[in-house]
Amino acid sequence: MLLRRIYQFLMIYLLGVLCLLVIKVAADLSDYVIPGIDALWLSVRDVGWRYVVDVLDTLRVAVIGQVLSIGMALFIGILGRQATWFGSFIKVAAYNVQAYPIVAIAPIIFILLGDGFVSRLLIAAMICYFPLLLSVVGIMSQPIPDVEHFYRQTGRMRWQLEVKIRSFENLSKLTTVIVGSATLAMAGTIVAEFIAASAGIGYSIRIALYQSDLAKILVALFMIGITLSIYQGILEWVGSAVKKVWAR
Amino acid sequence: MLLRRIYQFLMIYLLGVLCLLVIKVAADLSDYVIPGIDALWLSVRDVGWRYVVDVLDTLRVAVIGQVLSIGMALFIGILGRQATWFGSFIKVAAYNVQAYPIVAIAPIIFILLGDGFVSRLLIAAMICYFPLLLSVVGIMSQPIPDVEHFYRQTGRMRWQLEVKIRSFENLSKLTTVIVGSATLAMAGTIVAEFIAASAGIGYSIRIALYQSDLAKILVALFMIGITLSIYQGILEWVGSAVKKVWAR
Amino acid sequence: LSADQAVSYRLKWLINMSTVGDVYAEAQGLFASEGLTVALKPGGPERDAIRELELGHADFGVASADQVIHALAKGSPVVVLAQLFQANPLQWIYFKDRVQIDTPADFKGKTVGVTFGKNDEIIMRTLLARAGVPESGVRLYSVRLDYTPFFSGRADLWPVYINSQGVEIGQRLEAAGERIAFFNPEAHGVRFVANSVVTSERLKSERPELVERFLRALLAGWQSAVDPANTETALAAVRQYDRDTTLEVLRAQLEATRPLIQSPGGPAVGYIDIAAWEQTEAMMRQYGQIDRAVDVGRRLRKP
Amino acid sequence: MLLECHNIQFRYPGSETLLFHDLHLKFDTPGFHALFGPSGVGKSSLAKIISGHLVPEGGVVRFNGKGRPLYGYNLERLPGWSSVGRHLDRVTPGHHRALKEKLVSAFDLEAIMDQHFSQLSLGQQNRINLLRYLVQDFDALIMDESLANVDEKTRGHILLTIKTIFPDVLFLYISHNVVEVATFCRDIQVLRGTHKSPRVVKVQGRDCRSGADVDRQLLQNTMLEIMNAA
Amino acid sequence: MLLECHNIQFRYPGSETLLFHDLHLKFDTPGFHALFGPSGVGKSSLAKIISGHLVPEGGVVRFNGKGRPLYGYNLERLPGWSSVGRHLDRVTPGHHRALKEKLVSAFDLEAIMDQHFSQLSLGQQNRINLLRYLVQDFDALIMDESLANVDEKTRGHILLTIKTIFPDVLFLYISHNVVEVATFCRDIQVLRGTHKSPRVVKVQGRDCRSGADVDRQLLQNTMLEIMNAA
Ligand SMILES: Nc1ncnc2c1ncn2[C@@H]1O[C@H](COP(=O)(O)OP(=O)(O)OP(=O)(O)O)[C@@H](O)[C@H]1O
Ligand SMILES: Nc1ncnc2c1ncn2[C@@H]1O[C@H](COP(=O)(O)OP(=O)(O)OP(=O)(O)O)[C@@H](O)[C@H]1O
Ligand SMILES: [Mg+2]
Ligand SMILES: [Mg+2]
Repeated sequence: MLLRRIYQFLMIYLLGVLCLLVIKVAADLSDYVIPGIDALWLSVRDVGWRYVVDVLDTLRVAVIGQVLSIGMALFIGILGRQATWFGSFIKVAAYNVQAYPIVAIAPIIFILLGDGFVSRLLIAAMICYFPLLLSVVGIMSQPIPDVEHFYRQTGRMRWQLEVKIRSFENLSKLTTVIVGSATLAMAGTIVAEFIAASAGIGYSIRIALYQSDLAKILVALFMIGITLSIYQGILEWVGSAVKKVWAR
Repeated sequence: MLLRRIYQFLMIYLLGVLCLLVIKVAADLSDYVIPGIDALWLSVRDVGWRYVVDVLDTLRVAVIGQVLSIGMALFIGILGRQATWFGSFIKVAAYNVQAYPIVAIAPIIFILLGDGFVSRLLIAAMICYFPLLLSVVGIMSQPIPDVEHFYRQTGRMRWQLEVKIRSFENLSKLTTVIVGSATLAMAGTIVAEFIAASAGIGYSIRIALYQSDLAKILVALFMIGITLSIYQGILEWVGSAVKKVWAR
Repeated sequence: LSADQAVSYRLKWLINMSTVGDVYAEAQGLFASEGLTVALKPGGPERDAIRELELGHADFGVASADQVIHALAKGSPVVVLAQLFQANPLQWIYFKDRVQIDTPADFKGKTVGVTFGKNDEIIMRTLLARAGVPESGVRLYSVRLDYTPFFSGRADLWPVYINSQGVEIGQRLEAAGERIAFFNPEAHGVRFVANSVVTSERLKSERPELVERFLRALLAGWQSAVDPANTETALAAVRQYDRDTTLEVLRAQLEATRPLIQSPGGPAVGYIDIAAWEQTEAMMRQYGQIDRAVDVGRRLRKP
Repeated sequence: MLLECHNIQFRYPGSETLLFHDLHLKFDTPGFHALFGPSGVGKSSLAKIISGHLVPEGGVVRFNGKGRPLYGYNLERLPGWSSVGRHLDRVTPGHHRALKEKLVSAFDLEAIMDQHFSQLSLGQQNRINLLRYLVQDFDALIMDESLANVDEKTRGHILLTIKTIFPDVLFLYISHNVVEVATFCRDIQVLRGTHKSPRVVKVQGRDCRSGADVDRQLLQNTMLEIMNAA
Repeated sequence: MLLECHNIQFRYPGSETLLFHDLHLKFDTPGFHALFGPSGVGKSSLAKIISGHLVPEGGVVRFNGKGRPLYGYNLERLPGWSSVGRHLDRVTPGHHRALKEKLVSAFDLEAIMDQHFSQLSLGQQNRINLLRYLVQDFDALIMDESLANVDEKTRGHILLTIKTIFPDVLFLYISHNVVEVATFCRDIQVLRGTHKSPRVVKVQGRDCRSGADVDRQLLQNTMLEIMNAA
């Protein structure tokens, strides 16, 4: 599974680069517009190792951000699952925050929280939590009458139990979404770094962009992709392990 | 429902602004860090109407972008729902594209597609489609044996039917996610406008940021929020209408 | 004369006071009188005129010197037709009441905002090196879109474009009772070329008359735009696009733009300052922005 | 009077015709009673009205006991995250521990206590589901086809056990097995098609307390009476 | 030989004991046969092995007909997006239109053709679900408690109709109703507990073709035979 993910990523990446190279050759473009193989190779030698370190740094924040956003999504999803006034209020709030482009509220966040690690983490989590939230709200607001009936009748239904029942019945959907959201945690962290940080791969990408250095960007994309494939592979494995333990 | 959404949004917005004002007063910050009421009011008078036009412009693109991304998500979700090599390949591709910060691939998109409407739409759709994709993959890959059994045995199962069955059984989850994704379509369009510096509210936000004018940004956030509340209210209404028609 | 020739012109940034000459030429029909129909395309953060020249999406463009030198280092066939800014508008703003900066040596112990990877980083590093301030002597603070770190005092100096943001933010701060000042690197001998008009080598060699006509109209536009006699026309031209800036601010911005384009008794509008270009290349080389000499002098249009 | 449905009017939303029109029905004593009738006649709907899961347009349900009658049906499922034994422990109040043990053995479920619900056969699922209702504190329980997928022998044994252990509780047993209903139930309310009048006919069942006391002839008569009513 | 299970070995994943150990079973002729036995004995599991939904560790299933035997069970649901009538039309091959009409009326389902599946009573759901299998082209059908929630009268009528219309098809009827199985089925394979030997005992059923031809005494004997076997 993990290996498959990795070589599939390599295939996709190579395909993308190949496509760019074909355009380069066909339209006879300079290295500035689309870098050639040699320029790419030079960049790999130049910054490859540094980017690995940067990506790992980003991954570290992303992992924390993901945990945080799973927490946020569960929290809001559980609060917002009911069709009550309060439920809808929470949802309206959560949805609105998401609609604002992060760059627009970043200044406000920085004013409120300073511009340390916390702000960055929050930005990453805010980008990542939303898809999780949508799924969680969807799953949590759909009753499973055949299972819940007994507990309701006997007055045993607590919100914890309700959440547990609905999570369990939708376990595979939840794992899909959580594994997928790793992607967004990564993207979110990169965006946060892009806006505000002075470390991580997002920061390196920003510098490469300012220098119009597409070769470096391609190297960065490669590092991001391969790291993410591995991370998701691991998450998936953990997910299926959890499923096994819980369901048996 | 719609009205509730709107006044709930107003409450949240006012709460947010109030919170900023409290900080302003408490820390004795000047107008250029956090604008006061009067500065806000001036901005409303100044740019209020223009921002309304901008937001509507953005909404127009967002609606198209959302339709596009629902299409993309369904397409990829349906292709990627199976645990086959191809399914996983599609998923790896879709996930990877998402992991890349949009700013990093924007230059590549502009190179490949020029800087017309299409590029912007694609960027908006790419930001919006992913949460949809996650849910669609989750929903589409979980069989409903009690319903599907008959069709499999009698050799009648086509992918269309499978998709239809699973969508129907998860209709409320799907509407939740689609309604929620309006948020992302809006955010995606704004980001696209932001980085492509075209028209729309994203463009106005960029300029306000460039001018370091928080008052204008707050006005823009207000316009975005209120528009989105209305749009989502309408979507929700359409969603429940669809459910009624389909289920009866 | 045959029918109007259509060309497209990609600016570096959104249309604001830094593009006053471009919009002036367009609005006053200077292009038309050279038989040209010019599509004026605003730039933006993800836009790159040089790439578009190569891809054939644009015929002319505006790029900063560092972009040009980066592109040359990667083999892009770009040539410089004119240098719009004789002085680089990039300066550092600071609160007079908080810090006192007279010479680069005063940076010692300060926190200075720079955009890593952009030309302000190079300029600041050159300034510091020349003043003998060691790397450890200042804290460089990564600049982002918002000014919070500067406003809140986490950074002492912040880079701004003196003729656009500088005017706007300066006014706002002054209105709030703050006393501000700007630090100008050029006053301390660091000359880093800013916006210039570029085109592709091919267009220049294949259609020299087209290039001449375009350049003539454009420079005439800039010449008139900075002429105090045409102030109202120039403001109107910019205002047509830049609706977010009040007329009052625009007026001040135009005032601030004039000396950057043409100083009294200085060279003509569009003059290419070869020495400044060579210094720019040298600085970029020194700070590893390019890995080989590009001999930028050869890519500059001969007067 | 223990349980009474008075003047019940009910129709499903979107449906044009009334399912129940002025329906009267009552059970005076506790014991093992039945709700009987052909498929589609409205037994489950009536049960849901009695237990408060459906709200009638008109009429009232009166119940002389605490809370509402419980309503158990054969499609219910136990959550999947632990074994049925553990789930059962969870929902058994402390003072019913012994009762639970007794029922598990009477229901022949000892062997499957460690299995998860989805790993059970249909009949096993039926039994565990019914069992968890029986260990609650309740005054009335409606068993809607709760033993539909259990074999006859086990079922008979289960019914007798229940009758012995809970003599003072009101059971409403819904089943399609005439013999069984006639044998074990006391009052049998036979629901008839919408067009028939009266809508409900009451038949006296044999109310057997052990396998021994069945009078073949009387049973035969009761069965005939039921069949004729339906 | 029409259907034969030869030497079947089967255990559920994670389970320690074999559910089937060297199980032998065969049906020689088409007709209405039964699989009988106490709850939890393995009827559904065996049915799933026969229809290919479970794969045994050892042994083979041989079937002399096209494809695999169909397997229908009582918990199946029809999709909810249109009425059961329209779903039925969709899955009925053109040449079975008339058959469908006939069955709908024999199953007493005309009235609910416009309703959606979730709006049906349990017994109605059972019937519509079974019906859609019957309008397929099939050589064998396993009915796993397919009529468990239908009343006896309707059920008897349905069984007789099926037997009349499909004399050449192999049915395997799984039900807990001894009388019914004894009355209507030809070969009754009685599955017994894991520890018993032999695991399967075959009993000859009465195989009635209409309500009239039931000999009370013979039926009684058959029932006894079945009960003793189980
Ligand atoms: N949700 C619903 N909407 C509309 N009609 C319904 C709904 N549920 C049941 N019905 C109809 O109401 C009638 C009574 O249904 P009910 O389930 O009460 O029957 P029942 O007596 O329990 O039958 P069975 O023995 O088959 O379970 C049926 O004709 C059925 O089609
Ligand atoms: N998925 C499973 N995993 C483990 N054990 C199972 C699983 N499914 C069924 N069993 C066990 O296998 C045995 C046979 O089950 P099966 O469903 O075949 O019984 P059955 O004869 O159909 O019973 P019933 O009449 O109650 O439906 C039961 O003891 C059951 O607990
Ligand atoms: Mg019912
Ligand atoms: Mg079974």
